[in-house]
Amino acid sequence: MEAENNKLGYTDIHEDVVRSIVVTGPKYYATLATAGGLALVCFFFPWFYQLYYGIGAAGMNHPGVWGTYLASFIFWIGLSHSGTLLSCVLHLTNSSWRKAMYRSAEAMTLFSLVVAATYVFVHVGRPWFAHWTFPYPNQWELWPNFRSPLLFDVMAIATYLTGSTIFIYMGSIPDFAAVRDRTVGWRNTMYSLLSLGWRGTDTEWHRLHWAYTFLAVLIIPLAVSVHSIVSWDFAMSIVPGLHQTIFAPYFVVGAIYSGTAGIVTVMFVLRKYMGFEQYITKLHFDNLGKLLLLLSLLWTYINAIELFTGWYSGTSDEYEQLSFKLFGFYAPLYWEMILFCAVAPLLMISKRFRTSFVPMLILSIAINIGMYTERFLIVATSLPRQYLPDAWGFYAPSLVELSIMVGSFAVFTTLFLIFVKIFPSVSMYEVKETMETPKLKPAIPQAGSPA
Amino acid sequence: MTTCVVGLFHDPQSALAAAGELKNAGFETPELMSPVPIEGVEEVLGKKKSIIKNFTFFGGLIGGISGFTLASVTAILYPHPVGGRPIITIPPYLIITYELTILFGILFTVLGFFISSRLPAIRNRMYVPEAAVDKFAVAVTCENSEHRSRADAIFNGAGAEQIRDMGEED
Amino acid sequence: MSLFSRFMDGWRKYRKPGYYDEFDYHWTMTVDLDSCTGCEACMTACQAENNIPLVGEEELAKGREIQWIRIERYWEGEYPNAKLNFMPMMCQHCDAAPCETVCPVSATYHNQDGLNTQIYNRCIGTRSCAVYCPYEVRYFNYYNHHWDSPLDQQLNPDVSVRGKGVMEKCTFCIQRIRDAKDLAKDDDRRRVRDGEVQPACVQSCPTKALTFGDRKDTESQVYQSMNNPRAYKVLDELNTDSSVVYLKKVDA
Amino acid sequence: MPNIDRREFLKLVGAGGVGAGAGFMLKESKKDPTEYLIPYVVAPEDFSSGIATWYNSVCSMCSAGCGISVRTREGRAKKIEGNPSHPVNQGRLCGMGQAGLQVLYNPDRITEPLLRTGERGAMSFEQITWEDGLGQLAERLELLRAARRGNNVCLLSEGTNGHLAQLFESFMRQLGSNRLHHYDFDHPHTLYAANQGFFGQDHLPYYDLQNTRLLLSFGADYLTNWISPLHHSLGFGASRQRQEEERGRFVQIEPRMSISGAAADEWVAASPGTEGILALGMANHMVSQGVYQGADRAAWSAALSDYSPSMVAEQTGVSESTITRLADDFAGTQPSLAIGGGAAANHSNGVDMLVAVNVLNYLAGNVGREGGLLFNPQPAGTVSRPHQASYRSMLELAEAAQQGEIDVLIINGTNPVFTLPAAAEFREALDAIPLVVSLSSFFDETTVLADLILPSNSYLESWGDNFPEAGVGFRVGAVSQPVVSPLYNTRATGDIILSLAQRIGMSSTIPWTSMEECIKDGWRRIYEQGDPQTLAQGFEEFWISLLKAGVWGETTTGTTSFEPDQNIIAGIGVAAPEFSGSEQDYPFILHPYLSPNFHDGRGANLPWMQERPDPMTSVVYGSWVELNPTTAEELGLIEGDLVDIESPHGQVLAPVFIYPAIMPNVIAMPIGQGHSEYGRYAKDRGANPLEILSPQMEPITGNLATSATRVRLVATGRHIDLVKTSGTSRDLGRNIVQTTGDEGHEVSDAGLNSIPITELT
Repeated sequence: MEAENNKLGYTDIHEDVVRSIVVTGPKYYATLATAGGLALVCFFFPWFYQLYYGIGAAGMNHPGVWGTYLASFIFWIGLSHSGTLLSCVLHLTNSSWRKAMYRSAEAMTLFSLVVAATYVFVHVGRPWFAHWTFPYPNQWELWPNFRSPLLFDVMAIATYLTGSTIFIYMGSIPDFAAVRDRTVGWRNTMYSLLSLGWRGTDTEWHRLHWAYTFLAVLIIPLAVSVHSIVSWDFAMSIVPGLHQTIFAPYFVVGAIYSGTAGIVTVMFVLRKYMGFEQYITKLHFDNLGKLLLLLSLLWTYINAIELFTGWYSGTSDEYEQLSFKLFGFYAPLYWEMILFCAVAPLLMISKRFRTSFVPMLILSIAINIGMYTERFLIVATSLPRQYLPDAWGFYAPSLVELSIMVGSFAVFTTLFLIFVKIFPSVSMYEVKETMETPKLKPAIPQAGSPA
Repeated sequence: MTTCVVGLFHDPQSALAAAGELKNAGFETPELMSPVPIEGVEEVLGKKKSIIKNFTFFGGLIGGISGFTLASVTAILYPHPVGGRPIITIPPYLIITYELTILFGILFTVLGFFISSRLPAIRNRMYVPEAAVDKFAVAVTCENSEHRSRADAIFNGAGAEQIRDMGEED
Repeated sequence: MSLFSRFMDGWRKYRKPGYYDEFDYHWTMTVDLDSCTGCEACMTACQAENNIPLVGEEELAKGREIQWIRIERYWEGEYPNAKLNFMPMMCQHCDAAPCETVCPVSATYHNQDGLNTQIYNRCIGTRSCAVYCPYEVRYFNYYNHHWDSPLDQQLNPDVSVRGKGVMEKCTFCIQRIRDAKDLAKDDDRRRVRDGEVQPACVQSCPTKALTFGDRKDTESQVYQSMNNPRAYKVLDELNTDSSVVYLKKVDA
Repeated sequence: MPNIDRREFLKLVGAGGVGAGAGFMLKESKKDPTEYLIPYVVAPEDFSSGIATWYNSVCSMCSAGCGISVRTREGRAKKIEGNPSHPVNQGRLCGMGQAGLQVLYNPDRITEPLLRTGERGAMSFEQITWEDGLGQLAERLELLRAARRGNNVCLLSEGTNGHLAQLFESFMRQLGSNRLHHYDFDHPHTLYAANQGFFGQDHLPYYDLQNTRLLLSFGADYLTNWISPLHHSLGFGASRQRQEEERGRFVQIEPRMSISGAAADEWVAASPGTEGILALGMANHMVSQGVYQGADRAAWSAALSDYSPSMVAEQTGVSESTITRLADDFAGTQPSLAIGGGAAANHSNGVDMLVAVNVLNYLAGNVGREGGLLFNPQPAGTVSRPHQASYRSMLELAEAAQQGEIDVLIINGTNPVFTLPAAAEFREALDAIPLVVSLSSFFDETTVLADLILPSNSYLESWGDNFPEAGVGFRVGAVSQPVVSPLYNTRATGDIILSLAQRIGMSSTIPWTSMEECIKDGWRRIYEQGDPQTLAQGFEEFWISLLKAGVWGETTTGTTSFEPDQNIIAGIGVAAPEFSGSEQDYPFILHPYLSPNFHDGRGANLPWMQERPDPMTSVVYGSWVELNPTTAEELGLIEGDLVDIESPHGQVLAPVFIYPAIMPNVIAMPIGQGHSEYGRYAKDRGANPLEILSPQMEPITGNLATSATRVRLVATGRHIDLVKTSGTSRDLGRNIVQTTGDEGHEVSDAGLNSIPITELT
């Protein structure tokens, strides 16, 4: 990478990034329009219908009271997981290859979180009262129930959202400042505000470095806690198949797994369509590939554990639940998941695979499909089949649900597209850092320095 | 009358050198402006200590305490017997504590950053746009023309590409 | 009452578990599986008393039935030795209720009668209580229900009609318990007499398989019957500590 | 009653309402009740808003005649509950009884008198006034009466009882017609005949389930629809909850497990129609074993000689050991009781079979003793049974209609077009009748064919009384009173008849102007025959207290002695059942049974009943055909496969339900669904097995042998998902419904001392 970057000077980077923000082609607008339209049609319209009709618009029933909404919620939370987390870890370990990609990775975190948070409102029966989950003084003298895993969720996600927003913002202040000087009109105003009058003095750099480091230190445990807590929504219930201690690590690993895969996808897109070929390189894909491989192995291992738990439990309900998962109606989905998330990733053992872009893209998408399936299975196979066989039911998503699921991706894309036009999607100053600093000029002989 | 002189350099090393000389020459500590953090600033211009970590620490502390208090006090003042659990249920409350610790930690860190680096800046201050792209600027204030000429000398000596007079330093 | 004394009071009352024993009543129901014939009179009684909506065939096909009390049926053996066992299943009003702990807004909690209550107005419809309930006795309003006029004239004015997005479940006919308590107050009695209050299902049961009363009153019929050696609790291994006690079916 | 205090209190609250309130109801009946939604400024005494008023009345959802007390608020009925002081149901009430509210509030009720304008059955009616409607009918009747052709008028009513039945009688007598029929599909003709024949009693004895220690039920689903299900349930419960050593034992003998079968301790499947033979087999065993020591023992053994257990076992498919064991138990356990009914009694040999059951009771010495069967005294009021129309008499009626001997047919409540098999061609018969008048308040299959519809009140809006048959061993009567003012422009059946009578000028013999008067008058007569201390209080007091309590009883018991005479003994014997259709073409025997939810179909328009899962299968909103698992396997059918059930007399379409407890050569279908009319909830749902029954009769009573039809199954290849509320009806070894042995209860393992919560947190 050094080699490649040598060809470039600071200015080139500057130009590239600023161009990526200021210069906007019709292709971009077309994509934005499509994504936005899709979001409107597939996400918001069905949602509004559901608000009017009631959750009945979705396919949930008794006892399958949770459905794809929750699955998608977990999926998005998961997707949000490696962006910031990865960026923090790499920042602390001070590995330079992070620098070209972390900004967009963090953006991914942010927007997946936003989508996930939206899903909370989509999921609950009376979203117009959702604010009751926040602890604020009120004349009913009613407070939320702090024992509830769902409340942990609210807390964790709120914190995580704040944290990662701040993190990505702090990281971009210098770049805002840089862009500020190159823009005019409303952009200039906006960036002037965003850059908070950053000048790049040594003091500022120093403070920023420390603040940034502390944030990173704080956010790593936060990220881990967030998905553990999400897993407790399930694990703290006594539903056969969900009531398992392995769930927290299971979810965290799964989250980072899908998140990393997500990053690969986003990297590919940025590289291809934002013209960052020089900055996002084979190296990134190689490293991410290694990480993915590791995660997939971990994930597989935990899955195996889960199987054994059911198998050895000896209780009818655990066993029933397991066998339904493996051989019941949704079995094809289960095996699809195993194929995508446990078997296919083994390809990444070969460096040739890791460093070839298109295959990595396909694999990363496959992994995320598999991970979505996993979340869906968690909800759809266990809840409808609990302790009392007479009460057993069956859950299948309705059209509204599916459409909202598809729509959520459009929402994500839209947000991301807007992001790349506002944030410098590659961190200029850090890329500059990675480059060799300008050469020393031949020194001019001095006529004695004054004492 | 005090003016502010800025020397623009092509590379960090010479900028640092210039800054060092200025410092030695008895100027008050000059200010560097650069597109990237410069390694070795501290060796030249002396250690900087940051108060941010204190912010972070106390923020976290406050957050933790308030988190646990929030959970338990509201629970006791407005009791809702739930699942036969004791009114202060430690394990779940610890999670709230944990989350709020981190939340406050983050917020206070940001606060600390702003305060210690005097951002956001309301007054508009001396600024060199090139420094945001690829130049390294050293700014120093001079009480009088004599100082001024010495500064110029040092800048030139260090190989400044350009010496700029920023006028009144406020 | 000053904030501080309120604080101390709450702390004293609820510091340790087991404070349910201090509550005024501990309503309990026993179900004699040996006498239950599965006639489902209780179901209709419950529907009539508690304004349980008519769901309609399509929604039933989707599995969205609402039956605060339902009859579960379990076949045993094969022809010619097949047997069918019925089990009435309603909210067990668990003392260690999983559903209560999970509600983020405390829309369900234990009241001073030892009942597991559901506050419709507070419910935001996360449906997590239904997930956490191992007895599957919580039912969700997936949409606004409708009564073909004039069927709506039958609605019981003492019971609220639930709107969309709200969870509902058996209340042990709390409205009747309230009436009985008021009545007791009017008669300057401190407590409700045994048998003075009966939920609709208990009252209608043709074989008197259901008994209802206050567990704290050791004279009460329900106390006797819950100490019957046949007594057991469904899914007791989950330690929900439910307030509904079943009497084993006698396999003669 | 445990909850008597509450009751008394509420009755007192209601007391004011009862006397004056009832009058008030009638006074207000012309107005629209919705006016009274908001509380009055000066409220009528029973309208204290927020406080419930309770009226005691009688349930008429089925013929059992349970007492009900109805809770009303602001003049609207809110809930029906059992009347605690009524000896038949003692404060309990079955689901259908409680669903009576939906008869009152049914959206599909007929709200106005209607006159047919278009084709018959084309559902084209115009609204008319009562004056008009009654006028037209009265005119017609008067002409016929004048022309001495009163006999061309036929009144076909549901089984009514008490003074309404009496009113019908005298009205028809005045018209000079002997064509008064009460038609109920489920009326146990054979049971009456058997008791008449064996005991010489023209009304049913009281079957003392509560005190019996062994009950042998030959096909009688006594917990759901046999005679007085509520009372039997009470008995069942009481006997179950007795101390262990005397806990009653229940044995059910039927080809398809009914609710009673599920509740029983033992379920024995005897091949359909051979229950009587089984009974005689047991009788034979008892006599030959010398259990019976009566003087006429020789005669008995002679009569029963050809029912050796071995032969019976071979005929019934019940193992010989079982037969002898049951016989020994029956003789050994005292008191024991044998009852028969349901499908078993609806075979070509129904009466003989029931006689055989009586024989068992007699031989075991259960006749006339507690825990056995007790003879009832003569009921205080009238019971309509003398006029109960069997299938044969319905055929005769149809025949007469075809001959043009019927000019006017007045139908009240009953729905023969639905409950009679297509083979009876009753619908066609109706076409031959110039004027068909229906007093029904629903568009059932019969009413849509009517020319004139004079909608009658629901039973919650009208006066009436009831003398439950078989009652409780002593005289019981109950008065039903209006609990709400009529919702619509309808009138009580009695009032309709009365105003007809007036118009025709029968006031000499039928003096009353309202049903209330008529009832009150009738009760005055009962009161006057009453015992002295009731006479002591004046009639008004008696009447008020009667209205308050809703029920009246007199502890006069019937005879206890009984001796069968020789030729009865000699005549005992049960022929093999006859089935229509050859076994080759029609391999299965169709076993139609009364649905617990819809009874004979009358409940199908009640949404509560439609939504209530069928107790045995949990199916809602539909009907099905039950197959034994092995049978289904042979035919390659799974649950939900649509099959045609074909009999020699037609076919119906129904989805398959795999039913673990039914004989392999029997298929069962619930009666009650498959309405082509009868309101939005019932219309076009499921199938009606009655359509395809063969018109086979029990020779003595002319009762339709509903269980004597052979059918075959033809798979259509189509499949639907049965709508049911049960997921998996097996407990997968989770020990959810726990059972304990008969021999003393070991202390339950689950116990009530679960881990204290302290250890949880």
